[in-house]
Amino acid sequence: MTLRILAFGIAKEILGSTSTLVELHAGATVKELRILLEKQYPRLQKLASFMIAVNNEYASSDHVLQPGNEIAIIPPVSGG
Amino acid sequence: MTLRILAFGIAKEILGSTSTLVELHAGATVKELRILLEKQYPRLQKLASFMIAVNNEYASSDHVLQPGNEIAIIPPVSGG
Amino acid sequence: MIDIVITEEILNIQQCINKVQSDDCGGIDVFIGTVRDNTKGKKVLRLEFEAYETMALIEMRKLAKNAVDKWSLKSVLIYHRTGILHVGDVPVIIAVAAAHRDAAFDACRYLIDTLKQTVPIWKKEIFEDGDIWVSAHP
Amino acid sequence: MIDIVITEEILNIQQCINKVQSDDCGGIDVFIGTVRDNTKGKKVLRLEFEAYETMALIEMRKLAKNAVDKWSLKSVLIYHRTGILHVGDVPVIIAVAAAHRDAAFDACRYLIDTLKQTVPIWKKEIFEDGDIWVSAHP
Repeated sequence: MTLRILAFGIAKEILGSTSTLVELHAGATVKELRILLEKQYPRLQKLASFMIAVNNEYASSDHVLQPGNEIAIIPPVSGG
Repeated sequence: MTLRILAFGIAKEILGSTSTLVELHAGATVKELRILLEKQYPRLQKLASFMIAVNNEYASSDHVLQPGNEIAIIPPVSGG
Repeated sequence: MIDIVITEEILNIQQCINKVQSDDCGGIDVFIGTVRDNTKGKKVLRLEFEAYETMALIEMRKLAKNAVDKWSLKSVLIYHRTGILHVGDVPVIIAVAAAHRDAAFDACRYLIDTLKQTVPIWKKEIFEDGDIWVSAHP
Repeated sequence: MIDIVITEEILNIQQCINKVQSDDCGGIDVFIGTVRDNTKGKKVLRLEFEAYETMALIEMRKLAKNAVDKWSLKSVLIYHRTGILHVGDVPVIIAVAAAHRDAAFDACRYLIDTLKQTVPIWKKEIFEDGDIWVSAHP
Protein backbone atom coordinates (compact mmCIF):
# COMPACT_ATOMS: atom_id res chain seq x y z
CA MET A 1 0.00 0.00 0.00
CA THR A 2 1.09 3.58 -0.60
CA LEU A 3 0.92 5.90 2.40
CA ARG A 4 1.28 9.65 2.42
CA ILE A 5 3.31 10.90 5.39
CA LEU A 6 3.03 14.48 6.62
CA ALA A 7 6.06 16.19 8.15
CA PHE A 8 6.28 19.17 10.49
CA GLY A 9 8.99 21.24 12.12
CA ILE A 10 12.45 19.79 11.73
CA ALA A 11 11.00 16.65 10.08
CA LYS A 12 9.79 18.83 7.22
CA GLU A 13 13.35 20.07 6.77
CA ILE A 14 14.79 16.56 6.95
CA LEU A 15 12.34 15.28 4.31
CA GLY A 16 12.76 18.47 2.29
CA SER A 17 8.99 18.54 1.90
CA THR A 18 5.73 18.85 3.83
CA SER A 19 4.89 15.26 2.84
CA THR A 20 6.26 12.15 1.20
CA LEU A 21 4.87 8.87 -0.17
CA VAL A 22 6.11 5.53 1.19
CA GLU A 23 5.41 1.96 0.10
CA LEU A 24 4.63 -0.63 2.79
CA HIS A 25 2.99 -4.07 2.79
CA ALA A 26 -0.68 -4.32 3.78
CA GLY A 27 -0.99 -4.66 7.56
CA ALA A 28 2.28 -2.85 8.25
CA THR A 29 2.61 -1.30 11.71
CA VAL A 30 3.83 2.06 12.95
CA LYS A 31 7.06 0.32 13.95
CA GLU A 32 7.69 -0.81 10.37
CA LEU A 33 6.96 2.69 9.11
CA ARG A 34 9.46 4.16 11.59
CA ILE A 35 12.16 1.71 10.43
CA LEU A 36 11.52 2.60 6.79
CA LEU A 37 11.56 6.34 7.50
CA GLU A 38 14.75 6.13 9.56
CA LYS A 39 16.42 4.21 6.72
CA GLN A 40 15.30 6.68 4.05
CA TYR A 41 16.03 9.74 6.22
CA PRO A 42 18.89 8.87 8.61
CA ARG A 43 18.78 12.36 10.14
CA LEU A 44 15.54 11.31 11.85
CA GLN A 45 17.70 9.03 14.03
CA LYS A 46 19.57 12.06 15.37
CA LEU A 47 16.41 13.59 16.84
CA ALA A 48 15.81 13.44 20.58
CA SER A 49 12.76 11.36 19.62
CA PHE A 50 9.90 11.35 17.16
CA MET A 51 6.35 10.05 17.27
CA ILE A 52 3.94 8.92 14.60
CA ALA A 53 0.40 10.27 14.63
CA VAL A 54 -2.40 8.42 12.85
CA ASN A 55 -5.63 10.31 12.19
CA ASN A 56 -4.60 13.11 14.54
CA GLU A 57 -3.71 10.86 17.48
CA TYR A 58 -0.40 9.60 18.77
CA ALA A 59 -0.07 5.96 17.68
CA SER A 60 1.75 3.15 19.48
CA SER A 61 4.38 1.14 17.62
CA ASP A 62 2.11 -1.89 17.15
CA HIS A 63 -0.69 0.19 15.62
CA VAL A 64 -1.65 -1.25 12.19
CA LEU A 65 -1.72 1.29 9.38
CA GLN A 66 -4.54 1.45 6.87
CA PRO A 67 -4.61 2.99 3.40
CA GLY A 68 -6.15 6.45 3.63
CA ASN A 69 -4.96 7.08 7.21
CA GLU A 70 -3.68 10.58 7.87
CA ILE A 71 -0.16 9.82 9.05
CA ALA A 72 2.33 12.38 10.38
CA ILE A 73 5.86 12.48 11.73
CA ILE A 74 5.84 14.39 15.04
CA PRO A 75 9.34 15.51 16.06
CA PRO A 76 9.80 16.77 19.67
CA VAL A 77 7.19 19.44 20.25
CA SER A 78 8.08 22.89 21.56
CA GLY A 79 4.95 25.01 21.65
CA GLY A 80 3.99 27.48 24.34
CA MET B 1 -0.89 59.40 77.99
CA THR B 2 -3.76 59.86 75.53
CA LEU B 3 -3.64 57.65 72.46
CA ARG B 4 -5.76 57.93 69.34
CA ILE B 5 -6.86 54.54 68.03
CA LEU B 6 -7.96 54.06 64.40
CA ALA B 7 -10.59 51.45 63.57
CA PHE B 8 -11.37 49.70 60.29
CA GLY B 9 -13.90 47.22 58.95
CA ILE B 10 -16.04 45.68 61.64
CA ALA B 11 -13.98 47.41 64.36
CA LYS B 12 -15.17 50.74 63.01
CA GLU B 13 -18.76 49.55 63.43
CA ILE B 14 -18.07 48.24 66.94
CA LEU B 15 -16.52 51.55 68.01
CA GLY B 16 -19.18 53.48 66.11
CA SER B 17 -16.40 55.70 64.77
CA THR B 18 -13.26 55.68 62.61
CA SER B 19 -11.21 56.50 65.72
CA THR B 20 -11.36 56.85 69.48
CA LEU B 21 -9.17 58.29 72.24
CA VAL B 22 -7.98 56.10 75.13
CA GLU B 23 -6.09 56.95 78.29
CA LEU B 24 -3.17 54.66 79.33
CA HIS B 25 -0.19 55.05 81.66
CA ALA B 26 3.19 55.96 80.18
CA GLY B 27 5.01 52.81 79.06
CA ALA B 28 1.81 50.83 78.48
CA THR B 29 2.07 47.89 76.10
CA VAL B 30 -0.07 46.64 73.24
CA LYS B 31 -1.36 43.97 75.62
CA GLU B 32 -2.64 46.61 78.06
CA LEU B 33 -4.28 48.49 75.20
CA ARG B 34 -6.04 45.30 74.06
CA ILE B 35 -7.37 44.66 77.56
CA LEU B 36 -8.69 48.23 77.77
CA LEU B 37 -10.30 48.06 74.34
CA GLU B 38 -11.93 44.70 75.02
CA LYS B 39 -13.36 46.09 78.26
CA GLN B 40 -14.68 49.26 76.62
CA TYR B 41 -15.95 47.41 73.53
CA PRO B 42 -16.90 43.84 74.55
CA ARG B 43 -17.95 42.99 70.98
CA LEU B 44 -14.24 42.98 70.08
CA GLN B 45 -14.00 39.75 72.11
CA LYS B 46 -16.47 38.08 69.76
CA LEU B 47 -14.17 38.55 66.75
CA ALA B 48 -12.23 35.60 65.39
CA SER B 49 -9.17 37.68 66.36
CA PHE B 50 -7.85 41.20 66.11
CA MET B 51 -4.38 42.68 65.86
CA ILE B 52 -2.95 46.03 66.83
CA ALA B 53 -0.81 47.90 64.33
CA VAL B 54 1.64 50.57 65.45
CA ASN B 55 2.98 52.99 62.84
CA ASN B 56 1.66 50.79 60.01
CA GLU B 57 3.21 47.55 61.28
CA TYR B 58 1.71 44.64 63.18
CA ALA B 59 2.85 44.97 66.81
CA SER B 60 3.47 42.16 69.29
CA SER B 61 1.70 42.22 72.66
CA ASP B 62 4.83 43.37 74.56
CA HIS B 63 5.41 46.32 72.23
CA VAL B 64 5.58 49.56 74.28
CA LEU B 65 3.32 52.34 73.02
CA GLN B 66 4.50 55.93 72.69
CA PRO B 67 2.52 59.14 72.51
CA GLY B 68 2.10 60.15 68.87
CA ASN B 69 2.19 56.54 67.58
CA GLU B 70 -0.29 55.79 64.80
CA ILE B 71 -2.24 52.96 66.39
CA ALA B 72 -4.95 50.89 64.66
CA ILE B 73 -7.26 48.00 65.47
CA ILE B 74 -6.96 45.39 62.70
CA PRO B 75 -9.87 42.95 62.70
CA PRO B 76 -9.51 39.74 60.59
CA VAL B 77 -8.53 40.85 57.08
CA SER B 78 -10.45 39.71 54.01
CA GLY B 79 -9.00 41.43 50.95
CA GLY B 80 -8.44 39.87 47.56
CA MET C 1 10.02 46.35 39.15
CA ILE C 2 7.43 46.48 41.90
CA ASP C 3 4.15 48.31 41.32
CA ILE C 4 1.60 48.51 44.15
CA VAL C 5 -1.67 50.42 43.87
CA ILE C 6 -4.87 50.79 45.88
CA THR C 7 -7.56 52.62 43.94
CA GLU C 8 -11.31 53.16 43.67
CA GLU C 9 -11.03 53.08 39.87
CA ILE C 10 -11.73 50.10 37.60
CA LEU C 11 -8.60 47.96 37.11
CA ASN C 12 -7.29 47.73 33.55
CA ILE C 13 -5.95 44.23 32.97
CA GLN C 14 -4.15 44.92 29.71
CA GLN C 15 -2.38 47.89 31.27
CA CYS C 16 -1.28 45.74 34.23
CA ILE C 17 0.17 43.12 31.91
CA ASN C 18 1.98 45.71 29.81
CA LYS C 19 3.58 47.04 32.98
CA VAL C 20 5.10 43.71 34.04
CA GLN C 21 6.14 42.48 30.59
CA SER C 22 9.84 42.74 29.88
CA ASP C 23 11.92 41.40 27.03
CA ASP C 24 13.99 39.13 29.25
CA CYS C 25 10.97 37.36 30.73
CA GLY C 26 9.44 34.25 29.25
CA GLY C 27 6.22 34.01 31.20
CA ILE C 28 3.68 36.07 33.08
CA ASP C 29 1.22 34.62 35.54
CA VAL C 30 -1.76 36.77 36.40
CA PHE C 31 -4.34 36.19 39.10
CA ILE C 32 -7.58 38.09 38.66
CA GLY C 33 -10.06 38.05 41.50
CA THR C 34 -13.68 38.46 40.49
CA VAL C 35 -16.77 39.14 42.59
CA ARG C 36 -18.90 36.01 42.77
CA ASP C 37 -22.68 36.08 42.64
CA ASN C 38 -23.04 33.89 45.71
CA THR C 39 -21.37 32.83 48.95
CA LYS C 40 -22.26 29.30 49.98
CA GLY C 41 -25.31 29.48 47.76
CA LYS C 42 -26.54 32.81 49.16
CA LYS C 43 -27.05 35.55 46.57
CA VAL C 44 -24.52 38.39 46.84
CA LEU C 45 -25.77 41.86 45.83
CA ARG C 46 -22.45 43.69 46.10
CA LEU C 47 -19.21 43.90 48.06
CA GLU C 48 -17.75 46.87 49.88
CA PHE C 49 -13.97 46.97 50.22
CA GLU C 50 -12.20 49.13 52.77
CA ALA C 51 -8.43 49.47 53.23
CA TYR C 52 -6.13 50.87 55.89
CA GLU C 53 -4.41 52.37 52.94
CA THR C 54 -1.01 53.46 54.26
CA MET C 55 -0.42 50.16 56.03
CA ALA C 56 -1.89 48.04 53.22
CA LEU C 57 0.51 49.60 50.71
CA ILE C 58 3.44 48.91 53.04
CA GLU C 59 2.35 45.29 53.61
CA MET C 60 1.82 44.65 49.91
CA ARG C 61 5.23 46.09 49.10
CA LYS C 62 6.77 43.75 51.71
CA LEU C 63 5.10 40.73 50.11
CA ALA C 64 6.22 41.81 46.66
CA LYS C 65 9.78 42.34 47.87
CA ASN C 66 9.81 38.90 49.52
CA ALA C 67 8.60 37.30 46.29
CA VAL C 68 11.12 39.12 44.10
CA ASP C 69 13.94 38.02 46.39
CA LYS C 70 12.77 34.41 46.77
CA TRP C 71 11.95 33.72 43.09
CA SER C 72 14.28 36.20 41.32
CA LEU C 73 11.31 37.82 39.60
CA LYS C 74 11.53 40.50 36.94
CA SER C 75 8.35 42.31 37.96
CA VAL C 76 5.52 42.13 40.46
CA LEU C 77 2.34 44.16 40.26
CA ILE C 78 -0.46 44.18 42.86
CA TYR C 79 -3.51 46.36 42.21
CA HIS C 80 -6.42 46.32 44.66
CA ARG C 81 -9.69 48.19 44.42
CA THR C 82 -11.70 49.69 47.28
CA GLY C 83 -15.27 50.92 47.43
CA ILE C 84 -18.41 49.26 46.11
CA LEU C 85 -17.98 46.37 43.66
CA HIS C 86 -20.67 44.38 41.90
CA VAL C 87 -20.84 40.80 40.65
CA GLY C 88 -18.22 40.25 37.92
CA ASP C 89 -16.10 43.24 38.99
CA VAL C 90 -12.38 42.76 39.63
CA PRO C 91 -11.17 43.65 43.15
CA VAL C 92 -7.59 42.45 42.68
CA ILE C 93 -5.02 41.82 39.98
CA ILE C 94 -1.65 40.25 40.72
CA ALA C 95 0.77 39.94 37.83
CA VAL C 96 4.20 38.34 38.04
CA ALA C 97 6.82 38.19 35.30
CA ALA C 98 9.78 35.85 35.49
CA ALA C 99 12.40 34.36 33.21
CA HIS C 100 10.78 30.95 33.77
CA ARG C 101 7.17 30.09 34.37
CA ASP C 102 7.48 27.95 37.50
CA ALA C 103 8.70 30.96 39.43
CA ALA C 104 5.85 33.10 38.11
CA PHE C 105 3.22 30.55 39.16
CA ASP C 106 4.68 29.96 42.63
CA ALA C 107 5.13 33.65 43.32
CA CYS C 108 1.67 34.64 42.12
CA ARG C 109 0.05 32.05 44.35
CA TYR C 110 2.16 33.09 47.33
CA LEU C 111 1.17 36.71 46.77
CA ILE C 112 -2.59 36.19 46.66
CA ASP C 113 -2.53 33.67 49.53
CA THR C 114 -0.47 35.98 51.73
CA LEU C 115 -2.35 39.13 50.72
CA LYS C 116 -5.54 37.50 51.94
CA GLN C 117 -3.90 36.68 55.28
CA THR C 118 -1.95 39.80 56.16
CA VAL C 119 -2.87 42.91 54.16
CA PRO C 120 -5.28 45.20 56.06
CA ILE C 121 -8.12 45.25 53.57
CA TRP C 122 -11.66 44.22 54.49
CA LYS C 123 -14.70 43.24 52.54
CA LYS C 124 -18.32 43.34 53.52
CA GLU C 125 -20.75 41.11 51.66
CA ILE C 126 -24.18 42.62 51.10
CA PHE C 127 -26.98 40.05 50.80
CA GLU C 128 -30.68 40.62 50.26
CA ASP C 129 -31.36 40.21 53.99
CA GLY C 130 -28.31 41.81 55.59
CA ASP C 131 -24.54 42.09 55.40
CA ILE C 132 -21.46 40.51 56.90
CA TRP C 133 -17.80 41.46 57.30
CA VAL C 134 -16.03 38.43 55.79
CA SER C 135 -13.95 36.36 58.27
CA ALA C 136 -14.72 38.70 61.16
CA HIS C 137 -16.33 36.06 63.37
CA PRO C 138 -15.32 32.46 64.11
CA MET D 1 -16.89 26.46 28.57
CA ILE D 2 -13.87 25.35 26.55
CA ASP D 3 -12.42 27.69 23.95
CA ILE D 4 -9.46 26.54 21.85
CA VAL D 5 -7.92 28.62 19.09
CA ILE D 6 -4.83 28.51 16.86
CA THR D 7 -4.34 31.72 14.94
CA GLU D 8 -1.77 33.87 13.16
CA GLU D 9 -3.38 37.00 14.61
CA ILE D 10 -2.24 38.95 17.68
CA LEU D 11 -3.81 37.56 20.87
CA ASN D 12 -6.07 39.97 22.77
CA ILE D 13 -5.63 39.38 26.48
CA GLN D 14 -8.62 41.39 27.67
CA GLN D 15 -10.87 39.52 25.24
CA CYS D 16 -9.57 36.17 26.51
CA ILE D 17 -10.29 37.14 30.10
CA ASN D 18 -13.78 38.37 29.25
CA LYS D 19 -14.49 35.02 27.65
CA VAL D 20 -13.65 32.95 30.73
CA GLN D 21 -15.17 35.26 33.35
CA SER D 22 -18.46 34.09 34.75
CA ASP D 23 -20.51 35.38 37.67
CA ASP D 24 -20.18 32.16 39.65
CA CYS D 25 -16.38 32.15 39.55
CA GLY D 26 -14.20 33.82 42.15
CA GLY D 27 -10.82 33.67 40.48
CA ILE D 28 -9.15 33.55 37.10
CA ASP D 29 -5.57 32.44 36.59
CA VAL D 30 -3.97 33.45 33.33
CA PHE D 31 -0.64 32.30 31.94
CA ILE D 32 0.80 34.52 29.23
CA GLY D 33 3.85 33.27 27.37
CA THR D 34 6.11 35.98 26.00
CA VAL D 35 8.99 35.77 23.53
CA ARG D 36 12.26 36.27 25.37
CA ASP D 37 15.15 38.28 23.92
CA ASN D 38 17.67 35.54 24.65
CA THR D 39 18.12 31.79 25.09
CA LYS D 40 20.93 30.90 27.46
CA GLY D 41 22.40 34.35 26.89
CA LYS D 42 22.26 34.14 23.08
CA LYS D 43 20.34 36.96 21.41
CA VAL D 44 17.06 35.83 19.81
CA LEU D 45 15.96 37.76 16.70
CA ARG D 46 12.55 36.12 16.30
CA LEU D 47 10.65 32.86 16.67
CA GLU D 48 8.73 30.92 14.05
CA PHE D 49 5.83 28.78 15.28
CA GLU D 50 4.37 25.97 13.22
CA ALA D 51 1.40 23.77 14.17
CA TYR D 52 -0.07 20.51 12.94
CA GLU D 53 -3.28 22.40 13.31
CA THR D 54 -5.99 19.72 13.18
CA MET D 55 -4.16 17.50 15.65
CA ALA D 56 -3.02 20.38 17.87
CA LEU D 57 -6.62 21.55 18.28
CA ILE D 58 -7.70 18.02 19.21
CA GLU D 59 -4.86 17.61 21.71
CA MET D 60 -5.52 20.99 23.32
CA ARG D 61 -9.21 20.19 23.65
CA LYS D 62 -8.28 16.89 25.35
CA LEU D 63 -6.10 18.74 27.87
CA ALA D 64 -8.81 21.29 28.52
CA LYS D 65 -11.40 18.54 28.99
CA ASN D 66 -9.10 16.69 31.42
CA ALA D 67 -8.60 19.88 33.43
CA VAL D 68 -12.31 20.75 33.55
CA ASP D 69 -13.10 17.23 34.80
CA LYS D 70 -10.28 17.06 37.33
CA TRP D 71 -10.68 20.53 38.86
CA SER D 72 -14.40 21.23 38.20
CA LEU D 73 -13.54 24.37 36.28
CA LYS D 74 -16.03 26.88 34.94
CA SER D 75 -14.03 27.80 31.83
CA VAL D 76 -10.78 27.01 30.08
CA LEU D 77 -9.34 29.01 27.20
CA ILE D 78 -6.19 28.13 25.25
CA TYR D 79 -5.11 30.46 22.44
CA HIS D 80 -1.88 29.78 20.54
CA ARG D 81 -0.31 31.82 17.80
CA THR D 82 1.60 30.53 14.79
CA GLY D 83 3.87 32.30 12.31
CA ILE D 84 6.64 34.79 13.00
CA LEU D 85 6.79 36.33 16.49
CA HIS D 86 9.21 38.93 17.78
CA VAL D 87 10.62 39.66 21.23
CA GLY D 88 7.81 40.64 23.61
CA ASP D 89 5.10 39.05 21.46
CA VAL D 90 2.65 36.61 23.08
CA PRO D 91 2.58 33.09 21.57
CA VAL D 92 0.19 31.59 24.11
CA ILE D 93 -2.54 32.58 26.54
CA ILE D 94 -4.13 30.08 28.90
CA ALA D 95 -6.97 31.35 31.07
CA VAL D 96 -8.80 29.29 33.66
CA ALA D 97 -11.82 30.33 35.71
CA ALA D 98 -12.91 28.43 38.78
CA ALA D 99 -15.08 28.94 41.83
CA HIS D 100 -11.93 28.84 43.96
CA ARG D 101 -8.45 30.00 43.13
CA ASP D 102 -6.46 26.88 44.03
CA ALA D 103 -8.18 24.96 41.25
CA ALA D 104 -7.48 27.76 38.78
CA PHE D 105 -3.76 27.85 39.63
CA ASP D 106 -3.32 24.07 39.52
CA ALA D 107 -5.22 23.69 36.27
CA CYS D 108 -3.44 26.56 34.51
CA ARG D 109 -0.07 25.10 35.39
CA TYR D 110 -1.10 21.63 34.28
CA LEU D 111 -2.31 23.05 30.97
CA ILE D 112 0.85 24.94 30.06
CA ASP D 113 3.13 22.11 31.27
CA THR D 114 1.21 19.48 29.31
CA LEU D 115 0.76 21.67 26.24
CA LYS D 116 4.52 22.00 26.02
CA GLN D 117 4.91 18.21 26.22
CA THR D 118 2.18 16.87 23.96
CA VAL D 119 0.62 19.42 21.62
CA PRO D 120 2.09 19.27 18.09
CA ILE D 121 3.36 22.81 17.81
CA TRP D 122 7.00 23.63 17.07
CA LYS D 123 9.13 26.69 17.43
CA LYS D 124 12.29 27.64 15.63
CA GLU D 125 14.57 30.17 17.27
CA ILE D 126 16.32 32.53 14.87
CA PHE D 127 19.66 33.83 16.12
CA GLU D 128 22.09 36.20 14.43
CA ASP D 129 24.24 33.27 13.25
CA GLY D 130 21.65 30.59 12.48
CA ASP D 131 18.52 28.92 13.72
CA ILE D 132 17.42 25.92 15.75
CA TRP D 133 14.21 23.88 16.18
CA VAL D 134 13.76 23.94 19.95
CA SER D 135 14.07 20.53 21.69
CA ALA D 136 14.63 18.68 18.39
CA HIS D 137 18.02 17.27 19.32
CA PRO D 138 19.26 15.68 22.56
